[in-house]
Amino acid sequence: MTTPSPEDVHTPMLTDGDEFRIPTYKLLQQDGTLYEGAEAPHLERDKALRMYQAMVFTRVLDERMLAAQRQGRLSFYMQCTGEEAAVIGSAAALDDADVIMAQYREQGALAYRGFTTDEFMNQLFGNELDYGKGRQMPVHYGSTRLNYVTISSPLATQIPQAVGYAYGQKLAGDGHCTITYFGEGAASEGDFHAALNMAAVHKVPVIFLCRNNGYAISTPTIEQFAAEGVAPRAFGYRMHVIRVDGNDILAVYEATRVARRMAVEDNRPVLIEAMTYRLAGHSSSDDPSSYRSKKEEEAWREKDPLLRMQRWLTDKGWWSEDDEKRLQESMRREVLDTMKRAEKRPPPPLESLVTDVYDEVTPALAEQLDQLKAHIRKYPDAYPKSASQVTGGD
Amino acid sequence: MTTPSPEDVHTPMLTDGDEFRIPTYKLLQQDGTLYEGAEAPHLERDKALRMYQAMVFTRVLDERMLAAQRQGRLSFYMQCTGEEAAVIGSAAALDDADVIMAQYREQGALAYRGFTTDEFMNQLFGNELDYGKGRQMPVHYGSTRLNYVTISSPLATQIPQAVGYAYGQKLAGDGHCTITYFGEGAASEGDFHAALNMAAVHKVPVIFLCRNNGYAISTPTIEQFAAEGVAPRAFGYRMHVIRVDGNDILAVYEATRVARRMAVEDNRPVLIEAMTYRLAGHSSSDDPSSYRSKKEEEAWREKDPLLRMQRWLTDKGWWSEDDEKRLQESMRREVLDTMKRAEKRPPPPLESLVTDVYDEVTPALAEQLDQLKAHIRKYPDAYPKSASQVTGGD
Amino acid sequence: MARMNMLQAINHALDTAMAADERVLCFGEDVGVFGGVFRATSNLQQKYGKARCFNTPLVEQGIIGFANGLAAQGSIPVAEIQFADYIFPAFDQIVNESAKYRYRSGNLFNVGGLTIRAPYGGGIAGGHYHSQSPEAYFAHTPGLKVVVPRNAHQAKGLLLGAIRDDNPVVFFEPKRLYRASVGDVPESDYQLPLGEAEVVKEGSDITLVAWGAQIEVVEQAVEMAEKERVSCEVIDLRTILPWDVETVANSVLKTGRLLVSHEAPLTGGFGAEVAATIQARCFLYLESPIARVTGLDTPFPLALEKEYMPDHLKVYEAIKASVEF
Amino acid sequence: MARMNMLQAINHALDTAMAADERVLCFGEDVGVFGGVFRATSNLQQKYGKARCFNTPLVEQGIIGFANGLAAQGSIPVAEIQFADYIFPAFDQIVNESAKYRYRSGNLFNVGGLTIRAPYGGGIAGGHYHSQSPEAYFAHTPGLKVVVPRNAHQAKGLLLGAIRDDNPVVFFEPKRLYRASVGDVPESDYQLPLGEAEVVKEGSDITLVAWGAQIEVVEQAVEMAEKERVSCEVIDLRTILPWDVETVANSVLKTGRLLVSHEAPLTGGFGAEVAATIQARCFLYLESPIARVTGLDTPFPLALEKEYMPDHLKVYEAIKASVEF
Ligand SMILES: Cc1ncc(C[n+]2csc(CCOP(=O)(O)OP(=O)(O)O)c2C)c(N)n1
Ligand SMILES: Cc1ncc(C[n+]2csc(CCOP(=O)(O)OP(=O)(O)O)c2C)c(N)n1
Ligand SMILES: [Mg+2]
Ligand SMILES: [Mg+2]
Repeated sequence: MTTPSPEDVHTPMLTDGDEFRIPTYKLLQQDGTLYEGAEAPHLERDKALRMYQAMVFTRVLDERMLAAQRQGRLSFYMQCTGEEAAVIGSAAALDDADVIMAQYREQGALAYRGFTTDEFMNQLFGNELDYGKGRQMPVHYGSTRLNYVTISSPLATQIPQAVGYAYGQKLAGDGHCTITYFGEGAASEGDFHAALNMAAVHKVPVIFLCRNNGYAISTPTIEQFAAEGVAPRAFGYRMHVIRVDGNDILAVYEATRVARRMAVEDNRPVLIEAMTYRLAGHSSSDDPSSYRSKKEEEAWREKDPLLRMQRWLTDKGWWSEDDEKRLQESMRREVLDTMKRAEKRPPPPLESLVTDVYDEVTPALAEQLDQLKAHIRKYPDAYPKSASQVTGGD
Repeated sequence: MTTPSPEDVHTPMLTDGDEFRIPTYKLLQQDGTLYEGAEAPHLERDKALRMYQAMVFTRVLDERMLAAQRQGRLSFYMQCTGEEAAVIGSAAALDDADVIMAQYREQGALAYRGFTTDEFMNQLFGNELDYGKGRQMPVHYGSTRLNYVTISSPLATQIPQAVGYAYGQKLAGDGHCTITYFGEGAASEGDFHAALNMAAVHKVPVIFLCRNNGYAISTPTIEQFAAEGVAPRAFGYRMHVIRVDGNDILAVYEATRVARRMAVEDNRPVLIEAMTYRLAGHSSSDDPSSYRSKKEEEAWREKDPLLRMQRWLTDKGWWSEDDEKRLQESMRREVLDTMKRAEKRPPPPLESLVTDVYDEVTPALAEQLDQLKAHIRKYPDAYPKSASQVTGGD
Repeated sequence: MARMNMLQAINHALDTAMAADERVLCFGEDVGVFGGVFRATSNLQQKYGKARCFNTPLVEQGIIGFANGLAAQGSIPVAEIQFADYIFPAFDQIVNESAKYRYRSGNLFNVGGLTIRAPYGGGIAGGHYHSQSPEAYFAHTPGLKVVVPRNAHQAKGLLLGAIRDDNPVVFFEPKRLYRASVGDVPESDYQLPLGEAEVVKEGSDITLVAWGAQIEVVEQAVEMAEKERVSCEVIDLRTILPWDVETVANSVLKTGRLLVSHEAPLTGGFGAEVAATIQARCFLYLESPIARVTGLDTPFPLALEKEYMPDHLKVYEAIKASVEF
Repeated sequence: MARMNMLQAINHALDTAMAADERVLCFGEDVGVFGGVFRATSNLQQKYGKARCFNTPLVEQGIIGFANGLAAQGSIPVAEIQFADYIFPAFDQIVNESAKYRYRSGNLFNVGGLTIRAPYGGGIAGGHYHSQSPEAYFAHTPGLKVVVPRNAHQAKGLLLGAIRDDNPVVFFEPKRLYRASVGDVPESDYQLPLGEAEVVKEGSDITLVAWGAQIEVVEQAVEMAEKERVSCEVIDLRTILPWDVETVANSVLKTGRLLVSHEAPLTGGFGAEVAATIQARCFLYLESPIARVTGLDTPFPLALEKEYMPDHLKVYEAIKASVEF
């Protein structure tokens, strides 16, 4: 509220803001060299490799799990493919104790933080070790250890929640912030508007990271909004915004680093729009060929964020073809071995049907469980997953 | 989508849009003369007087009805006081066949269109002639004849509805548009965001008129949003926007006229932000003294939109003190006389409890009504409003 | 007649409605070129143009707000909500607006033309957020009609009935049956009445009430029960609101026993309303307590979905318990 | 002890909770300086500062989304929705998020600290949109608790109980009683248990179940009935979800008769659940059909509100019909 009111005008001048277009922040070119005049952010070798390894892991995981889904071993999967830089570059710019509230396509952030292959697989197969106790579909990860709030399918609900979480962090004064990820489609929900407005009014240390990947399932951005992207919405809330090349991990990292500083030091929320592309189908159930062209996909495949970072690392002498081969192979093997273990594990126990509805199982739920057990005892063959748990009586 | 992409940048530059402040369009000064360089819109004398008379009527109605509420004759009331120019100036710039979807504080628009004093009073007293059949609180007017959709209390719900209505008008090709009014508070609702986005994407002939009157009940704009107003939100949707002095009926009229042309001729939705002030309490239940200063109110009382237009009319030789006196008196008398008639009228018939739930009364509702009648017949004294309707049996 | 699955029947109904009346519009997330994630709106954009069949931005409250306005204007919107689990952001527009538009305006304005379609229910390994059965939320809302078809033939006739009914209708489609339910469906334009239950099978010992995909489950249970000479009457409610009390009550007066089954959780499910009404209407004729076989009082699970569901075995056991009471 | 009306008792509860635990925050539309349109949060901002008691922008879905996040973080948010009629824009955040946070995450995360307060109910000439009783919508949602106090003393004790309960609670306040219900309220910190009904009055001929403002109505009817020597047992459910089946069932086993009364429309109201459960539990003991005395199956009216309401005369007539059955 510092700048003075602009001059009054006496002729009606309408504007749609087109004069005020928001540029895209870019550092790294596809060949792995920096743009002229661009300066790489300070990144230690170890950190850079940690980021890159998370990218590769995410890519490998996606490839293997899609294949597993195609083989009928997994019911459903969603790939991060093409968006690894946006997700991992931003996660890497945070403190690991900052909280992440993601949409569903951000497994890269989780991989970066150190979610183990076992943890991934247990969720994907909803087995007895799944933290979520097999209640949600695959890719609905969560981890308290890694400050990654469990994914929820209803879109955009996590955005105002991130504002509330960050408000709590501000009151606690622990110097942490919350980042929330969402797609450009989800940004159409009312919850998005509520969240940005509340964050700006209440001066909350939150970062809104929009993955503008061109599509919401089949709906292209041109049918999602009339503006060029999501970024100009920040003006409506007098919120700072930066648009960044989402396939450029250095630019995403640096933009998020700057945003985090504003959020944590000044309690100023920031919107980041990462321009990227969903290279895969929306999910394993989707075939994009009916709504977009191979040519368009190809053009974006040329902008592969992994390759771009790999080249930069190679240029720096931090990475070699050999390293790449070894990494890919070991990750592939690990994913496959872990998958085999995870899919063989039994499902969560029958009790898990009624726990966690409330902090304690209510008498009514205990009774419903008892009836269910008695029923399964009568028809053990009909409930192969849980029959063994109830036979022998209890 | 015509302007080229702006240049890429290689240093992180965050912006909150403060560079792009939206000026306020003004024509008429408080003394009734035009700003230097300002040009009055073309307005015939008759039309100008119709506008002014609607302003006076609205003011008189508000004063009388608030008094009636204080006397306990009316349960509830909401005043338009201070915002007459915003509401009537915009309504006057429309075709009378354009559709109005208002919030609740826009009785001026209805008065301008020719809602009769009887029609006002029948609604306010919820009597048997109330079109709404006494189902809603006072000020929830509606009129098919005047293309004024019945007011609904839940805030902002009418905004996306206006977009749908206007989309239907566009398909019908009848050259009409819809205007929707709402407060700067209501603009925080998710429905606002949905509406603006859908209107822009689907190129709908709709005008969004935000009455930024400084408060949502007790909440000042500074706790409602961090931006200067609602106008910059239009940029998020690449929608045209104009901010206008809401106490300046000529500027509001002209802004709306221009907006209407864009809407109807080019199917381009427009957002208008009318900067004004709610001079009265939020409603008859509210006492603003606990959340704002008399001084602030006084400053705005100085900007009275009625006086401003009156002076302009007088300058033009279209209005005199005498005219004013006569008009005020006759309107006052009419309001009082009509009120007396309306408050004596019986309430809507008992049947109206169950009609209009569906297009036809369902068997279950018919049965519930029969039971109710039988019950009232047993205890006629307990239901004085409807006892006479059921005695004598049926 | 043609063999159709339920999706084809729904697509056929939409096509029929759009061909017959140009005021009919179909829209929602991904319903345009793509034809919806389940393909219920396939080819409609190609056939009727982008103005009448289109994608919306991803905002359910906007979709229904927009649809309400269109209906008020006189158009006949058929809005799709991609999954019933995602109808809640539009709850205010449906419950406070659609349902009350006519009443609050004294019938000056109404949104009678509105139909909201949404796939609902479990059985597709959809877990927590692709399995809910929210019909009871809407059934507590006077002004709405709530309709659920049980097979392809019913789906086409009821959907056409809903689109042409002059009241806002929430039309829940049992997505488990989208491809699984195949049957003969007239290619002609036909409507089935709203507000009327259908006695799917007559019987004398017990009345079984259900709707949507649950009818099939109940029928499986009935097959088992009839082998043990329990004669079952099966009623498909079809319209949940306003529901056909007479048909159910008459049946229970005859059989003396009632079982209601739905996938939604027990507490506050629509089975409660059926039980409450029928115990009052048929008090002296009831030979055993009215039974409810439903989902558990938990959110919807995934790994243990089979255990959660009110399957035919649970229904069968409840039939036995009722007749042996 | 002090004489307090219900608003003062609620204000006292909030004050007590905020004083005892600095993680407790109060916010919502106009709750800051103004203290809320009913003044339930009066002086809390002045006392605890703007960071802990504040106005929010006008967006219910944001208020509850924000509150969910705060609760997940470990704060104890008490969010106000200005009128229960305006809770529906937040329905998705409540039903899909608050209610399922713990379950879906396997208890990694929860929003147990959340309390949502909202004034509900009729009798204040509020018409269509300032009178609704939406408790049944929430009572069909496993994971939520739904609480309604009947007087000032209960309001303070139950609200403190709700705030400290480790589950999301929707707390509906009968606004008709805000100033009308005056009673002795301890100034100390006390809690009343959630999930437990209270037998407000013992009797032997019929059990009457209600909650909130309807208890007073039922008591008036009981007074009339007892003059005719009908001995009535009155139960205040207090917690609608999860509700206390045992207390009600035990009472009905004793009296053989049950009447449930609420302001919300009949169809799908929570009375249906009570009736459905109790007819099953007490089948052999019921001497007459379970009666429901409720609002009509219409949106809420204004001019004819008196006629619409389930008043003491209607309850009294239903008592008579039940005992004379
Ligand atoms: C409230 C809600 N509505 C609809 C859906 C169904 N749905 C799941 S993902 C999706 C598209 C999301 O697109 P976007 O936000 O751009 O994310 P992306 O998939 O591109 O990463 C839709 C419509 C949902 N999950 N939640
Ligand atoms: C959805 C909803 N939430 C809350 C309310 C209660 N309420 C009525 S008017 C109002 C303030 C509206 O402020 P604004 O939109 O600025 O309009 P103004 O009264 O200033 O004209 C509020 C909170 C409501 N009617 N609907
Ligand atoms: Mg996307
Ligand atoms: Mg305002």
